[in-house]
Amino acid sequence: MNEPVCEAHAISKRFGGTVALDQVSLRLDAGEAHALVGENGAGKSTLIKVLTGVHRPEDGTIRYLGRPVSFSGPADAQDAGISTIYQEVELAPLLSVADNLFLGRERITRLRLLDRSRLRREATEVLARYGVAVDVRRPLGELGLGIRQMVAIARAVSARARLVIMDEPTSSLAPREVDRLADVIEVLREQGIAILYVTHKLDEVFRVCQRVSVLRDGRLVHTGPVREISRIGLVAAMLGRPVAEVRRHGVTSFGEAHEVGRAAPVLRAEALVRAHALHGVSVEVRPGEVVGLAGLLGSGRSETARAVFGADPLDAGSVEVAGHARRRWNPAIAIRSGVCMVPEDRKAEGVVPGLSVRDNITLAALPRLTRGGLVSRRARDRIVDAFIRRLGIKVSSPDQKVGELSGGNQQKVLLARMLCLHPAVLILDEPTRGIDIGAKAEIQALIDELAQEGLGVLLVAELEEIVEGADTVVVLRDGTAAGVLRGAEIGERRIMELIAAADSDGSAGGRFDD
Amino acid sequence: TRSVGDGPADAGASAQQQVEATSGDASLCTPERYNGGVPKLDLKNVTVGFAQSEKEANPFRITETQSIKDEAARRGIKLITTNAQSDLNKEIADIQGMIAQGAKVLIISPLNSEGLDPALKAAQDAKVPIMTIDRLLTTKRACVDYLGWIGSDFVKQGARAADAMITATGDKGEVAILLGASGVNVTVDRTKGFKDQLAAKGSALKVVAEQTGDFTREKGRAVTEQLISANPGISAIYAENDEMALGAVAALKAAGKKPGDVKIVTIDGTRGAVQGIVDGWIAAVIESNPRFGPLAFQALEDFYADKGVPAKTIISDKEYTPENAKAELANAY
Amino acid sequence: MTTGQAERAAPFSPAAGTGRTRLAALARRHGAALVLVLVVLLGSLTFGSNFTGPGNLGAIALDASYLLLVATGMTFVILSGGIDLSVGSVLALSGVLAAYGSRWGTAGAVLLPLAICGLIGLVNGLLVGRARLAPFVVTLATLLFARGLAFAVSQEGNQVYIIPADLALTRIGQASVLGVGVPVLIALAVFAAAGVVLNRTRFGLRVFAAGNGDGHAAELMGLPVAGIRVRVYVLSSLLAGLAGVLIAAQTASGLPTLGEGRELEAIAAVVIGGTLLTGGAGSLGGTLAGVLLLKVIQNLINQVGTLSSAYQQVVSGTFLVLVVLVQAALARRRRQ
Amino acid sequence: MTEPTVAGRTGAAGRVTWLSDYGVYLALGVLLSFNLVFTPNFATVANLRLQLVQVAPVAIVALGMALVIGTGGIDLSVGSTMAIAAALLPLYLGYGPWPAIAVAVLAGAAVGLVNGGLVAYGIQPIVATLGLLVAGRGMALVLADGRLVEIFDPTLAAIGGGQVLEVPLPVLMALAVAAAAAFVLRCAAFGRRLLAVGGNRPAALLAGLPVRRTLVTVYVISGVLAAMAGVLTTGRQSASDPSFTGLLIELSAITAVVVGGTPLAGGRVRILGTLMGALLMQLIIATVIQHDLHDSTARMIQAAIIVAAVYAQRNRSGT
Ligand SMILES: Nc1ncnc2c1ncn2[C@@H]1O[C@H](COP(=O)(O)OP(=O)(O)OP(=O)(O)O)[C@@H](O)[C@H]1O
Ligand SMILES: Nc1ncnc2c1ncn2[C@@H]1O[C@H](COP(=O)(O)OP(=O)(O)OP(=O)(O)O)[C@@H](O)[C@H]1O
Ligand SMILES: O[C@@H]1[C@H](O)[C@H](O)CO[C@H]1O
Ligand SMILES: [Mg+2]
Ligand SMILES: [Mg+2]
Repeated sequence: MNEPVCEAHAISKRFGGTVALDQVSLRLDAGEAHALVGENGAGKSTLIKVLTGVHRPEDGTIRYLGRPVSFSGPADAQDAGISTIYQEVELAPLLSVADNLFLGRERITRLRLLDRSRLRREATEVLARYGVAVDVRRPLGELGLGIRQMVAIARAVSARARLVIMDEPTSSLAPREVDRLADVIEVLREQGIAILYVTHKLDEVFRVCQRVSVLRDGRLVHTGPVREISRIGLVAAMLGRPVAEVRRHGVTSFGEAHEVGRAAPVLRAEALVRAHALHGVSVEVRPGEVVGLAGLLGSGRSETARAVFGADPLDAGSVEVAGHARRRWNPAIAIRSGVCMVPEDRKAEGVVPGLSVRDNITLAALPRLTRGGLVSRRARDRIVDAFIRRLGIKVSSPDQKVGELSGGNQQKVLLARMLCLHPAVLILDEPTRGIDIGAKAEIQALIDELAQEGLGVLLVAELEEIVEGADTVVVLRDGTAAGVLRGAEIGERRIMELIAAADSDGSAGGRFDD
Repeated sequence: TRSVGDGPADAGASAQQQVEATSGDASLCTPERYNGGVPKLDLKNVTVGFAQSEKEANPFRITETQSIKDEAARRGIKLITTNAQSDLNKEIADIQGMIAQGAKVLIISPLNSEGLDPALKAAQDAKVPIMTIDRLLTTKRACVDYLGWIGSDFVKQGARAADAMITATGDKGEVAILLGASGVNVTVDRTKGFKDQLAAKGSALKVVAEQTGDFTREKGRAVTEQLISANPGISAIYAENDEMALGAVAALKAAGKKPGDVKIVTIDGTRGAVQGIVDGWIAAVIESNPRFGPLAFQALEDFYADKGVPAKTIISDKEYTPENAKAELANAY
Repeated sequence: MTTGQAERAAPFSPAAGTGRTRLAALARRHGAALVLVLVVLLGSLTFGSNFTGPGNLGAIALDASYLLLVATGMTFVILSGGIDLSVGSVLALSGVLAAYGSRWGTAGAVLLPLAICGLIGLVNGLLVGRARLAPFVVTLATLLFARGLAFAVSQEGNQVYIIPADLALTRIGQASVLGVGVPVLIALAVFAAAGVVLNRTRFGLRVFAAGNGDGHAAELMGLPVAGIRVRVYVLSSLLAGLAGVLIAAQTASGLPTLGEGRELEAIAAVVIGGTLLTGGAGSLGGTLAGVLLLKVIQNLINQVGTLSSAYQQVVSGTFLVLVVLVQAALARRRRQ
Repeated sequence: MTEPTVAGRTGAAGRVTWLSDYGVYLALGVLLSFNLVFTPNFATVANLRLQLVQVAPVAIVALGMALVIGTGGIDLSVGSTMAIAAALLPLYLGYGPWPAIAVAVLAGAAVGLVNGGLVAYGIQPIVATLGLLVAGRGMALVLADGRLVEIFDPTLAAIGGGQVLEVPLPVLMALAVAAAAAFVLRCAAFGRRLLAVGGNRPAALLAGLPVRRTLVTVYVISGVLAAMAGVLTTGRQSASDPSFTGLLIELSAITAVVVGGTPLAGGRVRILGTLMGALLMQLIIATVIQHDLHDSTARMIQAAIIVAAVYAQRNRSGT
């Protein structure tokens, strides 16, 4: 191969006491998709930020297109032809989709004025290529997380780049969109563009990438062609454990189906309607049952989960807990009646970054821990210690600020926040999003365990997880229930069929052979 | 409790403004002469506008506005009023607004000696004559930009305060000055008058501090507290209005001083300050009489009656001293 | 694109919005203008030509023109996610400097204040944009500083500088074209130019982008956020400075006490105009409506003539709350 | 982004952290030392007491402001609330001092209720409270007919000027309020809720916390504290002055809070820092007056100190 597009040599980066990167070197060639994997907190995002000038490394050099470079910031890197999708999609939510797509490379007329109509036209065209059909004048923030992620991808890819960096681009995408992305990457490679691809989904590594590098605790522990390493080998490298030990775990850590039996549902939501989002969805959860919500991006899974929890006002529908119909329904009441939710958007709606792990865990339990307005310290510390141990949350102390934890551990804190309420029903919206393979397995095992103990779970997750973990699957399409599958009926193909039933060309199911 | 500034009702006739001197009598202003001629009017048939400049937050302003209103009512003249809340732009807009509303004559109490040009111009264009009171528009011409002016000589007030201070202190000791609001010509004049007079008299009094009290009681108190804490030697305070002086009295009381320990001389003549003389806290008050109503409307009447109005009518301000304070208390406002 | 996708997207397209929500959206966007029209109607019915006469409208326009200049700059600042509390003091400082500089002719009277105000804006911008200090505190400090400097230049207010009446600046400032004051024309011209900059240029779009989130997203999108912030604060100071120069020209003098509380009035106008105080969304058109609304209300309260100034405050404060309350209610309905 | 860029903190991490936590104490120390050396009669008990008495109302208002800012809000109406309280006192003194004070404090609570209600409804705090900044002052003036009223009530005078064990009552009150606030933030569920609402409002909502009630309560506290400050001020100057009581105090209070290290973004509150911030501002004013500097100089010095103090804290507070 000729000269690499970008080459990082012996990069080191520290944050206060923590060494985020330790002598990491990486070569990115033209026309290759290079996977970067590793556990939460391994340093992947940090490496990307060093490459694009967000962070300055303490040590090491970067060569780009044959020359040593030191970008002063993302703008600088972008000008040089490095286009980046940072982790956690965060574009400008109040601006239109079109503006978001072209910010920084706005189309202007000869008078140096914005060419709005051209902007709109091109935006619509670009998005169509990714199968996204939205009115590009709509504010981005009105769209779901998945769509926003697609816009971010389109934005990065449509720039004239020599190197495209993607930090977990698919964390909120449904299989169909992931397929589209794979196609796009293929096209980019043919054009000789280098791609750095960060993901926790190992399937994608093997499907999309040619080479893979593994980071562990800030050090590069493996780099080489994808075809020379097995899935198990990759996991072992990430975890730093012998292959044999890793082999014992399956694809997911869900066990066998649970004893649901004929128990009456603890939670029953009937004909939920919310303008533009839900058109009469019904869900039932029995004690010990894991009910999965399946569907495409924007099909209304999160909307359903939130509606069941009372997070958004309903236009119509009813919620019944343990046989009692509820007239007023909001998160506070839901929690009091034993229905708890861990939201999808961890950062925006989950953690309170400035508060300690202890305070974050006991936030929802405050009313129960309070006597005469004062928090009972003993009861609080007991709960906090118990859950930190039980969920294996990695913290330096319960006083540590949650904002300083890595993504996976933040997620566990949120789980603990709800679990310490001893709920009857737990709603989990993508509980394993952006979480490394080890942590993911722990959370899956935990869900299993809780269900065994009689907890009802409403789970929004990747198809694979739903198939393996759920006892019942409600398949959603455009805000309506397209069907309900139970026990043995549950399978990827069956679910895709239900999803695709209304799609005249049936393209949705395209690539899901197991 | 005692509400401040509601005194004029029981004030005797001698409380009203008296003319001390007039100037510019050679060319008295009449409708023909006023800025190339304005129409003659009967005040009873038109609306008169009054533009107040500052918040009606101290007895001076309360009395001033009330006096205008009372006199208009007494004469059966229709009056509209505005208050600029110490905002120059608002005063301009207020005046222009009143002209637009059909006011045919205006009485204005300018916020400052400068800056009302656009309002004056609007009045000229509409041929609406303006009588000014209190603060003098120093760089404008009488009978051209405005009809005439009635008010006190602020520099002289300051000089009289200096005289009173010399008497009260026996011309020795350290004086602190509580300045009025910054950027207002009243403050400038009263400071200049005071200091110049001390110099002219070769006074031995030493001005050790000059701090703004913004013409308010609260600021006057807070500043005095700091000043006497830093300079226990201060033996006299010149307050440029009564509100600040009363604030200073409160500060002295709180610091455990006795009446007369620190000599206070102040300007305005509010009831509270004159009472302060009676109580021994204040040494002297130079009056600044705000009862402009009778003289202002008389001037308008004279104007339209072709008797003419002098460019400047300076009123004679009284002086309250321990000797006359008790007797004059009813005349204070 | 396949039909399937088109179908799927359909429920989310605005075309699917009900008539009611579209009306609400419209009302929020043009809420201030709507209320303005109502208030003006009410005013002309109640007060007739006293209100609608050219003299009165001209007075409102003149008074509004200074606020419009300040509020235009404030709109940029707020859109970018900031706030500028220093404008009232900067306006006063500018007036003082204009009068001071008038000894060197019109050029001095215009350039000196604008240069100093631009510098203050630059300091604001650098502290907010580069040092990342909270705009509220930074501009609170410059509020104090500019006022202090204004007093220092005018020797604690002892010296009021006068602008000679024969100076071109004074003549222009006090002139009017077809009955419309020159300051009004200048304010409108600046406003129109600002409109083009905000809505039709790259810079304008990026101002919006900088105000989304805490500006971090915009930074990662490769936008020079710090630079945008700096420019926005410089613009705001310059426009406040221009207002100061025009007031000085109008009043032929520079007073250090001018413009106290103007910053809050400008902020109120911007917010009434529908711009989000948190940044990222809003419009200059709304700001114009907001400015006019405030000034018209003030004028109407004056028309009542006998209302004491205390009641004026009660009415305008209550009105401010009512307007934002109505807007919030409309926005709420739209979100559902 | 997930993690904020924290450039520059790497090298001198320790030093910078120290500065950001103790910047206000440092500034205070410097200013105190200056005064001890260069200001005649500064180091006297009487002078110290004076500074504390003068700062007490600002401190009390600032403590309420700190709690409001902790929720990510701001309360511009505190000065007008003080004025309303001041205006009400003489109207109800006929029923005795305590009923009058109760009315004044209730009025403060009412103002807070309106502010809190508007904010809980979703109106941006600056605008919501700006409305009452304007209207509240007007109401106070209407109530008092625009006039200053002298008050000769011994109870009020004692509240404003009395002492317990040589410590002035206003100072004791400020300290009591500070202690209560610190305790609530540390130990009470309400304190956690407040910080959660400020740190991440949607998260607090989804955790089932009564977000609206928390907001309303915080603004009511701020209103009540402002009213108390109004009562103190009125008592101390033996006059109810609705025109000037509390004028512009919102700016001093916000400055004290921010200089004291509480980020405007919410989610964290520093009580001691707020007290120190208020004291710092007070000391600046005292220094300027006692050295007979010009008012204009005072403003410029204040500006410089504010910027320096927040600059020192910039990494930590994330403002
Ligand atoms: N701005 C920062 N300040 C302090 N520590 C940081 C900062 N950014 C990253 N870190 C730390 O550096 C380490 C590497 O973090 P990084 O975000 O690169 O991990 P990652 O591999 O992207 O993890 P994930 O899969 O969860 O996204 C972590 O320990 C993290 O806590
Ligand atoms: N193709 C699309 N076109 C327009 N809007 C979409 C589309 N897909 C999703 N949305 C937006 O997503 C919202 C509903 O998505 P919701 O979050 O419930 O979906 P989901 O199934 O949880 O998907 P995800 O969370 O992965 O985005 C809608 O309100 C809509 O704004
Ligand atoms: O003369 C008056 C009074 O002294 C008042 O106290 C302030 O304004 C001045 O014009
Ligand atoms: Mg990462
Ligand atoms: Mg979802």
